[in-house]
Amino acid sequence: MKARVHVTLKNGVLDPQGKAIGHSLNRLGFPEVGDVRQGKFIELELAETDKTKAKARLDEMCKKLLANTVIENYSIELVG
Amino acid sequence: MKARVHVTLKNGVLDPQGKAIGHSLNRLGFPEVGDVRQGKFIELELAETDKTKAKARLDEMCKKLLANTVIENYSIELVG
Amino acid sequence: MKAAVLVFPGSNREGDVAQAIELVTGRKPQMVWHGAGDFDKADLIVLPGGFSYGDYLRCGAMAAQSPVMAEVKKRAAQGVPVLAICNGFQIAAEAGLVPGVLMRNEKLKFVCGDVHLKVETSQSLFTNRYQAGQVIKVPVAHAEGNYFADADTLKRLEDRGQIAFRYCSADGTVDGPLGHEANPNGSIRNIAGVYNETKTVMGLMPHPENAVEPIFGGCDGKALFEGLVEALS
Amino acid sequence: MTIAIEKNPPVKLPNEPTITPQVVAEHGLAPDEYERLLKIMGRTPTMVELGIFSAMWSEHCSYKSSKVWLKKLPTEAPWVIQGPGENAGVIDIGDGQAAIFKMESHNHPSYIEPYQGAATGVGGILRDVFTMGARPIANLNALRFGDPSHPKTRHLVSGVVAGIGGYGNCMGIPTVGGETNFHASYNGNILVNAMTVGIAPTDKIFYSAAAGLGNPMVYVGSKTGRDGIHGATMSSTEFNEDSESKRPTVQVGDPFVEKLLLEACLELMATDAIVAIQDMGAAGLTSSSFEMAAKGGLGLEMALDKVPMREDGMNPYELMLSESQERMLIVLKPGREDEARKIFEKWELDFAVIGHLTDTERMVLSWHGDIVANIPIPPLVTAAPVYERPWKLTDLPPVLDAAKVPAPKDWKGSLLKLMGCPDLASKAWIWHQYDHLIMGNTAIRPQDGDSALVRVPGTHKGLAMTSDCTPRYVQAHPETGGRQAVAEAWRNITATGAEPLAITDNMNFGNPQKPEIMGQFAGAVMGIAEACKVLNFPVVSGNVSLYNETEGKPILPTPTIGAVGVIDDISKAVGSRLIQVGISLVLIGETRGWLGQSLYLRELFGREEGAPPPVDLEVELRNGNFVRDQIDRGRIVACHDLSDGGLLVALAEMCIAGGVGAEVALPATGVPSHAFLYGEDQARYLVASPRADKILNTAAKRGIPAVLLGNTGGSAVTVKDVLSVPLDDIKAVHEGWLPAYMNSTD
Ligand SMILES: Nc1ncnc2c1ncn2[C@@H]1O[C@H](COP(=O)(O)OP(=O)(O)O)[C@@H](O)[C@H]1O
Ligand SMILES: [Mg+2]
Repeated sequence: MKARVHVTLKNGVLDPQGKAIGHSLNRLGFPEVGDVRQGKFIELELAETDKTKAKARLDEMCKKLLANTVIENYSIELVG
Repeated sequence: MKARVHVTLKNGVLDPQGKAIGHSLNRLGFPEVGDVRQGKFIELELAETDKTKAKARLDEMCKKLLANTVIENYSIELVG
Repeated sequence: MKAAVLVFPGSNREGDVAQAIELVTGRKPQMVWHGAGDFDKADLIVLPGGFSYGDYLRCGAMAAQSPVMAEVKKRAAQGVPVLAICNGFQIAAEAGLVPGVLMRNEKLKFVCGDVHLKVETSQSLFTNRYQAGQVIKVPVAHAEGNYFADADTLKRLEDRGQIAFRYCSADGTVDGPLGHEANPNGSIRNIAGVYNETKTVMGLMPHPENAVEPIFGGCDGKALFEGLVEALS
Repeated sequence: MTIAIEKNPPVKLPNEPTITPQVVAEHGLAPDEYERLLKIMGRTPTMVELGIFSAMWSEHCSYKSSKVWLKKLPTEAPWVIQGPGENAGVIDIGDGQAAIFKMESHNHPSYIEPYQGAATGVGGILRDVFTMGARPIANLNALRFGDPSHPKTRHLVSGVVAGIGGYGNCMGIPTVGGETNFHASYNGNILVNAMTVGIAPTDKIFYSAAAGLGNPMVYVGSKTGRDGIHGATMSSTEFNEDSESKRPTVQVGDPFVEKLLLEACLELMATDAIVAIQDMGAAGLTSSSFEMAAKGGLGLEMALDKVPMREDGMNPYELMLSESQERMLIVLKPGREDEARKIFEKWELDFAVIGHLTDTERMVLSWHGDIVANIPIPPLVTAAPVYERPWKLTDLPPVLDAAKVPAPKDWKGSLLKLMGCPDLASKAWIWHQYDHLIMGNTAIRPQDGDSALVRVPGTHKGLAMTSDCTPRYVQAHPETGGRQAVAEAWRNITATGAEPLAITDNMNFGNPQKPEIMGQFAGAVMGIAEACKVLNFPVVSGNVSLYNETEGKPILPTPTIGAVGVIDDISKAVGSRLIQVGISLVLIGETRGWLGQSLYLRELFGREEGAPPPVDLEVELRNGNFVRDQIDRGRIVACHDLSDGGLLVALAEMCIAGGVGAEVALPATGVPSHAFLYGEDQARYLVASPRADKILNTAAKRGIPAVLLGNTGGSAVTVKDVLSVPLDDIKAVHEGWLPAYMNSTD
């Protein structure tokens, strides 16, 4: 099946990228843009049919590699 | 309101990051992982209440800065 | 040759290229701040290396939108030569001045060190002091130099001789295992630099400006600037 | 002086917890230290005041355990413009130019979050240097990791290296050197010591002492968030509801903003608007504001609500203790605010006037008009606790008789084993991730010489820089180890032909409350002090990192020495690569075959024992000055000091670096071959020369031990009757280990 993982910075953790993107958008004529945060979006193909097993494995992957849990949160979503 | 933008690489565009993540996952003991693609996930605060207006503006932002439409697709989502 | 070096927030190799230009022309180039809508007439425009806007979002994406780039595009269209190095190459690609994109290095790491380049043609403002097929040694220093373009674009580039440099091994071998080993970032077809259609804009990842003095990395990059002086003065 | 209090007693903040012994303890203040605080304040402190005392009296800010010892370090020489006590040390390098440099540790943060910890370490040391008006021209980094087989090590190496590169590369400052060791004692406490060297005109150096009654205090740079506020103290101070967003967070660096801050500061420094300037480092706004006021003997009033804030609902306690990065405090001349503001706004940085200088010698902090803290500055600074902690010196271990150490059964294998061991293996995998060439001034790159050599922009001068320490020597005998660290740094500078000028030290040790640890510290300081005195190599800046222990297991004592030297004509400098065939190899210095604490002993026999090699500083001086003089006369084309692994390792390093082999023969001495080839006797250099005869003659005249070993040539390292190993085999193990290690998963 397919899985989608969102990795985002925890609240309060400085996001230099988001900040710079926000500034640029303001400068480029989008004054309505306020706070911007950038995260990662990872799509994976899984040779696994059991949803619960898949979720558990993905959770492991996030902890081991996909997310840096000291400063990032992650969320897992299974699609078909 | 809040908006979420997903920026992903077009099919056929190679994705070094996704590839590397896939390999590491395989090596880290996740053989079930197949193709991996990494994209960006951008959350924006907007001082705009009208949904249609907001969507249009976001579309502009994506074309102008957030995505490189030569290699990337984008999708926009409004939350609250 | 009157040169203008653009400076964006986060540019950091503008001094290196200014140093190289002064070495060969005997005169300092004009440094142009990104906010400028306009700047003095120049025979050569340089987009220098660095981390404009921190390389955030996509390398070069934000700089490509700065006011001064509109002017650069206008002048490039009029035929004013543009030399786009490293982050400058990324900016030029984002601005559509040269074809293709620069993606994250294959090994995902920043890579700094000398590489060998094969000069594809001597028929350009930038390479007239080199021989076609000549191998030169210059440094690279980047994390996103992995050149990519779709098949049609690549074919067009090859057909029209728009490829400026390719990574190669010291003996000039481009393809094969060595050729790939010599490729620091995974660029498709070992491409290190490309031209626009008129060959008046060149984008390249390596740093000829850091190879212009004997004890500081050799002199193989100097001919590029000398060639420009010859062509533009 | 206390009137200010009566006039306006500080108010408590909404839901401010009462100060209980537990809250005090959580702020790391000992009961007697709290008593001291009460005497100074004459009343119970507010939370903000308690937080300030706890920060200012922390080991990190007050140096309370190390002060008494650091006083013993020599800090003066005719060329020293500014010794320890400012943001960085300043030395005169001639032609109206000064070199400004310092080394600083970011050990714990790098263990918690390797990328950001290391990155912000680099950001911090860069600010220390450009705060003084210098443009940074080079970075170095001294790294110590745990055993490669420890599960965390690989992850820490890759994160730390990426973080150092990520910050330095973006700033556009070349990272030109450093050192990297592995040892199990660092398993739970890695060391990340970062060094920056900058250049400024001697007449345009900026200091931190505030001056000028009424002068505006200005905040510039990034906004303040909740970065790095000490966890324990925070949890005890939930002013607001306990939502995740209110928790302190890991400091995250923004090198892009720091680059803008660097340019903006240098632009403002080109005017004469600045009275004093200080970066916000550890303990952020607290330590920077107190230091500036204290040094100037003045008082300071700050309206904390004027501080640019990144988060909603921040309070004065957080604002004073936040360690958000890329921030500076500046005292401006009156009326220059607008001029300064324009510059920082051009660079898209925050700029805010947050206070002004007073004559009360008190720190008065307000929050929307209410006073929230009112502290007398001199007593907080002068009455800060200073401890002469009990210390027990380490006895010199028995000298190991070289004859009792077996010769290798397999000579070739022994050399390959050493050249491929984690401490000696090439660190190219690391420094290729660092931009070591930007600015176009790097004359000697990593691995091409004992020191990095960087041209002083716009001149023909070169600055040689290196970082050195041999922790296993310091562990065995701290005094000898301290002496050796300084001597090796001095030697590494000398080996390029440069004149060693001064050092910065980064003292990494365990828990100072243990007498034997404090004894290591004391011993190391004595050794360093003595070496500095004899070599006329003063300490101009430094940093102390204590409590590097896990489960009571301390790190090897690691006093890292960062050194800087100058060579007037950079074209005369030499590296250590052998590129010329058919020239002579001469060994300078006496070889007794010292195997105690040698890498040979550790790597081939797993023994870390014996006394470390003795360091005769007079001999170091004599031999080093001779070598430098010969380089200056153009008689030496390549030079390498002998350190880890001794003669054979040095020879092998020189050969593979230049791609030219060598054939040498052992001179007739009583020393066993393995002791001669692997012994780590100090004060030695291996030099390559087309005019060996001249070198040997001069050496003989001056009574310098010098012996002709053989010639360069061929494609192998050959020692007559002992071994012959192809360069390719050596290269394979030397360059192969780190990449292979980093690319494997178990
Ligand atoms: N972390 C690092 N960053 C940059 N360069 C490094 C690092 N670690 C080691 N090096 C380089 O590798 C080479 C060998 O280091 P080292 O064995 O400490 O040299 P030496 O023994 O002469 O002091 C030196 O040029 C040093 O600068
Ligand atoms: Mg060393």
